[in-house]
Amino acid sequence: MLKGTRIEKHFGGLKAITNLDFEIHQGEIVGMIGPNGSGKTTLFNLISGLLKLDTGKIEFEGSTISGLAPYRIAALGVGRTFQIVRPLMELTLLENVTIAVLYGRSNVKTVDMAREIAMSILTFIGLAPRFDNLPGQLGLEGRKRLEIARALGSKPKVLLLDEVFAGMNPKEIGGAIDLTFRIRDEYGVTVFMVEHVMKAIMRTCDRVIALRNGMKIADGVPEMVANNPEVIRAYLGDNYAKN
Amino acid sequence: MGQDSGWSKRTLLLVIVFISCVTIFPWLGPPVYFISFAFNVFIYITLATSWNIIGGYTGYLSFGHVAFFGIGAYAAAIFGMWFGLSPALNILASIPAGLVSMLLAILVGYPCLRLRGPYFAVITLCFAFVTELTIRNLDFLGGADGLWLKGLALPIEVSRSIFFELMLVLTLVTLFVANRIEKSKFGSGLRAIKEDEEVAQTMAINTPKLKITAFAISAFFPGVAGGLYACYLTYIHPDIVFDVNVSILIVLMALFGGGAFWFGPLVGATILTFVNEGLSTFVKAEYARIIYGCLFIIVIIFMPNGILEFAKTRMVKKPAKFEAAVK
Amino acid sequence: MLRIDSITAKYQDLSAISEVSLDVEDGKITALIGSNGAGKTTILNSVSGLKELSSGRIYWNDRIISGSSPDQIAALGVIQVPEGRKLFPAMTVEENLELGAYLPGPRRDWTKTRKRVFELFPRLEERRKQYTGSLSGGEQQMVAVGRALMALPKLLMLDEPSLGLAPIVTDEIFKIIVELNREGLTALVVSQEVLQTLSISNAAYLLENGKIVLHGAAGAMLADPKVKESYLGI
Amino acid sequence: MNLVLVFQSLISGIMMGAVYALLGIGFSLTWGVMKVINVSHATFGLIAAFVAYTLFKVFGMDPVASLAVTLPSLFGLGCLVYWFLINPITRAKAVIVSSMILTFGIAIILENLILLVWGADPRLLTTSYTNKVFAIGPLYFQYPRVLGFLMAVVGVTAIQLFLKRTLTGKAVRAAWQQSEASQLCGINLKKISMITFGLAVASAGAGGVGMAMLYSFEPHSHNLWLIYLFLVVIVGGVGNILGAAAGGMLIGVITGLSMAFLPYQWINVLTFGLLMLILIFRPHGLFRSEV
Amino acid sequence: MTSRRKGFITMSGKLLGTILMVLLMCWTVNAAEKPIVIGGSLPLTGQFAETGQWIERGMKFWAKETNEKGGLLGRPVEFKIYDDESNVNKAVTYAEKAITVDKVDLLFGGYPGTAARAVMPVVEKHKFVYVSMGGHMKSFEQGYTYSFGGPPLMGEWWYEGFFQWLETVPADQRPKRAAVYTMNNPIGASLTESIIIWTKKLGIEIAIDEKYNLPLPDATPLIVKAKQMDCDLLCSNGVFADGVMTIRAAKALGYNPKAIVQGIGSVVPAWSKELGPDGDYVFSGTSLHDKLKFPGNDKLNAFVKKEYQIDGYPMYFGFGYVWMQTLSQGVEGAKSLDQTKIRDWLKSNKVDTIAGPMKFTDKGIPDPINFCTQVINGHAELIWPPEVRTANPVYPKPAWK
Repeated sequence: MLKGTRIEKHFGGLKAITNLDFEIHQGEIVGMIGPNGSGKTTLFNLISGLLKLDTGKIEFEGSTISGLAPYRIAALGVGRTFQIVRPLMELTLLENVTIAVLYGRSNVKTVDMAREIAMSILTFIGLAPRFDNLPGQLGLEGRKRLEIARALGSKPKVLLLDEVFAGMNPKEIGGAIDLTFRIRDEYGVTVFMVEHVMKAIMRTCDRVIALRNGMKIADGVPEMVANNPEVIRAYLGDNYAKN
Repeated sequence: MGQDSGWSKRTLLLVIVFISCVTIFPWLGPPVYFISFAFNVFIYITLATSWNIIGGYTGYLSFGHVAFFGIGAYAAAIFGMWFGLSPALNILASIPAGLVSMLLAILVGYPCLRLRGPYFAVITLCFAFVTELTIRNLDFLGGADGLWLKGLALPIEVSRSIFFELMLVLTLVTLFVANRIEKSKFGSGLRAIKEDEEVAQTMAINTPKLKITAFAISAFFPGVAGGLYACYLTYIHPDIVFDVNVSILIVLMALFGGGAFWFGPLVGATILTFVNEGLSTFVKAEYARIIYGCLFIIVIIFMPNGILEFAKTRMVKKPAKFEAAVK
Repeated sequence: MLRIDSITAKYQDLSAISEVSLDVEDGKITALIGSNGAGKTTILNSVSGLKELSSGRIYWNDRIISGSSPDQIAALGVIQVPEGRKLFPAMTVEENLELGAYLPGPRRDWTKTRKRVFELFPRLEERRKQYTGSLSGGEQQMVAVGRALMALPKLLMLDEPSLGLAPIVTDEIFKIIVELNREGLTALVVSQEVLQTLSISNAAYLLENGKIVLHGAAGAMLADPKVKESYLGI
Repeated sequence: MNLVLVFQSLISGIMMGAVYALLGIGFSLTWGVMKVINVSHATFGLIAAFVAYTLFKVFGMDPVASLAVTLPSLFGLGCLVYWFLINPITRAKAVIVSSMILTFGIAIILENLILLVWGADPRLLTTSYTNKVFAIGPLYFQYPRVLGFLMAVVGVTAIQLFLKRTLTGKAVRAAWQQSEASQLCGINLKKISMITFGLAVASAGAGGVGMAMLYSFEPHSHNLWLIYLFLVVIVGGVGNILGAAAGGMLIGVITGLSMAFLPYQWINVLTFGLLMLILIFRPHGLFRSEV
Repeated sequence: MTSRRKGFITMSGKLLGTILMVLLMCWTVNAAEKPIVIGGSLPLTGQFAETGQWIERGMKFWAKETNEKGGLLGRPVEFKIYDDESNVNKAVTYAEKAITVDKVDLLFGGYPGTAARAVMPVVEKHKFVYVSMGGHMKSFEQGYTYSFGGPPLMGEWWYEGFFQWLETVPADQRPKRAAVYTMNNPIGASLTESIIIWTKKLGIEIAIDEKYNLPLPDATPLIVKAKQMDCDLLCSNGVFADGVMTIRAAKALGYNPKAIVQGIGSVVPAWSKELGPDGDYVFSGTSLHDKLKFPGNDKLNAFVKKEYQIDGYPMYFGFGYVWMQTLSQGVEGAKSLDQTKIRDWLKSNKVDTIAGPMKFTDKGIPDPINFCTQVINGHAELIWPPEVRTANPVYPKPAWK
């Protein structure tokens, strides 16, 4: 459903992504791991159109989306969250989600209808009691949930989750893992997630892609990827892998 | 959007009573000056409120908005001249004049709205200069001599009152539109753009289209106001209708009141007009200007988000604390 | 020598670290490890005065330094090598080093210190006239460490000194930290290179979600399964 | 089109542009460094022009010599303005907007103080060399313009040397390249910002005197000068000193050349039109920004 | 009717008259405490602050003088002046404020030209007499009946005197080619009109005719062009700032035309004060002049000498004074503050002012004015018409020193 072929991206002299191929199938939960600076967020920015590809092509449901404006890509059904959460700070939670619903694929006509849908999403995500709060009044975990709620508001077909679990405590992670499954099962959304918290990746993902320095070093079921020596070296340092 | 999607009946009643009082005011026979002064206040409210749609809601600070006022004034005058309109019909020509402003806004907005922040401010300022100078240089548009229009052949009190009512209607329409926008899908899209344009794009918001639309709407009402002003003054000149100071003043008025609310510019324009008027009446000219300058400094240091925001945070502070305590 | 006493710091209303306490002992290397977003950088920035605390205190030689401005803290010899190097990109290596010795004390005989830095990092001497923006990641990290050394630090705080570097460069940097420590420098190292960091440290703290969840001698930490879990979730 | 006209226009354009540049560098500095758009920049320059005028008329002091008095005082004034007015708003969400409104207020105050002190009459700095010229071939060089040009060269060089060679200057550059790391080096950001602002205001003084040698000036002249400031800075790239210098010259050259080729009444349209095009196609100026 | 009876009636009539007179005097004395208020706005700050402030001084001088003489219609006069910040819109609303809120007895005229243009239709509607500089011929052609240019600052007539004088110069000594540079505003537009008519009449070729928008960035190319085209008459139709630049550039580039005519820059007091000897020999027009022999000019000169240390009152000072002079004569002539009566009196009678006697046409303007000035030794001397001449014209202009 979402497919990238021979993607490359440079920043000045720095190669952020090198000759990368990937594919996400409908209904999958796919994880992407890799140390800081390995190009995960860059890839998400390329998919969602915030950055332009140097070479290669990204397809969504068979049609090329690389080169389209971000709002067109989003309108086709590619939703995303941001690693560093970017809520619309001056708007309430309900407003944040309502705007997404209004402009998303739900095809609602009135603000009231959109608000209802937004409310149901907030209920789903567990933020309904605080619908009238400003994002500033939420904790990090709450903001991450809001970020997901807003992305769901657009009614995406595939959702790119950028480090949703980072900075959560184990209990919160448990809830978030549960949430990830429910996003797929109840909303029918394919999930592509960047994650550092390996615990979450292990439990949720059908498949894991590992990056290092902009190159794919592994792609497969979580256990296999986690035991891949190159992945361990990428994470814990060369010496750790030898141990 | 927002919580107060409908006004309570009492508020609505109060507003209607207030508007009715304002409407009958000129027919009570006040000195003509008060009618003219109110007319000017209405113009500033209209300009500041329209500006706010692009500047306050969308976060694109246009520093050349007076250009749309001037274009409207010239368009109305020229329609009157070319088609030999009677003064009454010429007043009606303000509406197509507003459309001319709108059209120009679309043409200019397309490339300019790609710029952000101070760059957008500067390019709109340049646009105002270029328009003004072009009109000044073109003799068939009156050039440096300006244009005279035929005035209504009515006693001054009556014609002033008519313009008062017309401008009042325009102001109310502008405020109504601003209010509707604030609570609509369109307005919420604009707010998303203001908050974070990139995020707005990932929310499938067609930001270029929304920005152009907002810019066009915010140019329309100044255009109509310019047309009315031309008919009111019966003489227009680039110096008069393209005054850069007006451009800056309406920005200040909107931000002064609070750009996030539809009635912020209303409050800002009213306060600043009255303060300036009071100062020029009671204080020696230079001192009046100095006090006026201090006003901006004080407001920016103590109420950086405008008077309304200041008032709102003062009022809302208590519940916020309460909530924190509960948490 | 550095004592952090139950500090909490927030971004807007959101706690980044809560009630963190830790000690850095004189002449030792202390490690601060933990996954991304755990709050390690916030702790360093709190010490450096870049981040305002909402509660708690920080002592330097029994003197309260929390509340002081970053330049005042730097003047005490508490120097940070920030995450991502944060060099002055449009300035040469030399200028970067010179600014390291901006304060009057280190400024007095900065040419001498610079000579020492060039001894430690001979490569920097070769590139002294180059803009740091054009250097490789490893060289940039050397400049960052060198710049901090120019301030004649009493406590050197390194934030992710190995981030995005080739292993061989990481080795070199760590080797130099050890060498400096042997000469008497106290260090606080924040790193993702868990093994390597712990192997050069005396004491270590494990941070998770803004809280210290484990601390002790570095060697003991190495064996603790909690560390591996925190990183790999296994 | 004859060559003498072209070259003479070009020369006077360059000389004129140099003075715009001198006026513009400080403006560029505060905008680029601390995101403060100081719309009262030109007003400070105007004050220096009036002071230079008075010193010249009363004591016969050369306008250039008067800079010895005005520059330090303007530096001090700039520091005070920064400390008490600008600094409180630098933490605001939209510094650029707030600073524009705030400094707009300052400009109004200063203009009317000038009006109170000096009155509304237009002034000219007519020194013994104002109308002197020397000629190279068929081309004339006017002393005040050459002097303005030299002042600009000296001013730009001085600021450039200050930024590149002195420790404080390097600290200023460090503070805007990497404000956090600069603080870790022990640089006091507030103090450095204050120095930068003071320096910018002082440079406005030099620019003001330069402008006064070319043009007549009145209490409201700063409004016009401000427009030149925006031109220079946008063309040169915000925060780029040498860019501002080049931007000033370029505007002078465009004005000069277009005066040789175009009907005069369209020159300002051309200048602003060009600026719009530059903004659309090269929003960060024609020159690569280097801080 | 018997003569006795007649005598009685006469007697009682006289008595009645006397009583009435006494009553009237009592009433006037009473009214003397209630001054005549003259209102309006002036640009005291902003772009036109200089002109506005000089006009204010001129008006205030008139008021002082009038009150010392016992006032107008026996009542003292006082001003209610608003600062319109050089903003036309404000000028219009302040005129209305003065008329309808302050209910002033009289309105004074102001600057700038565009403001006068905008105020004229308004005062017409309010039926208030408005004596001002007006906005050149076009504004007097709009059919206003209450507006007077007493005298106007009339661009169309500005160079009349200069060309009349030039006509007296032997044809072979006259300039052959003219370079005309005009600022692009109402004043400039009206100045060019007379140049076109007169140069044709005198057989002078207009080699360059260019407009420029204020602010003029640089005058050098203008002068280079004029010099290269061998223009021996330079018409620099501008205001102070661009005028100064043009003169400076002409001197710097060694451009020596036979004559330089300058718009309204050379009538600003700063011209000679600031430009010194370089400002000399420039021709211009004027509507009034400190060396005119009409009564009153001496007093004004003495006053500004004492008060502002200036030789010869500045033109706008004179304007402020002369407009009030015109208005007050209208009031005294009509013996009333009724605006229509004042207007009718002004339309049908002659006023005597420091600018000479004036009789207004239906348009509200006097006969064309043909004063020509030339700056000689730092002072604008009258050189035309011959009967008011204060100095002999210097022609051709001596080369720059």
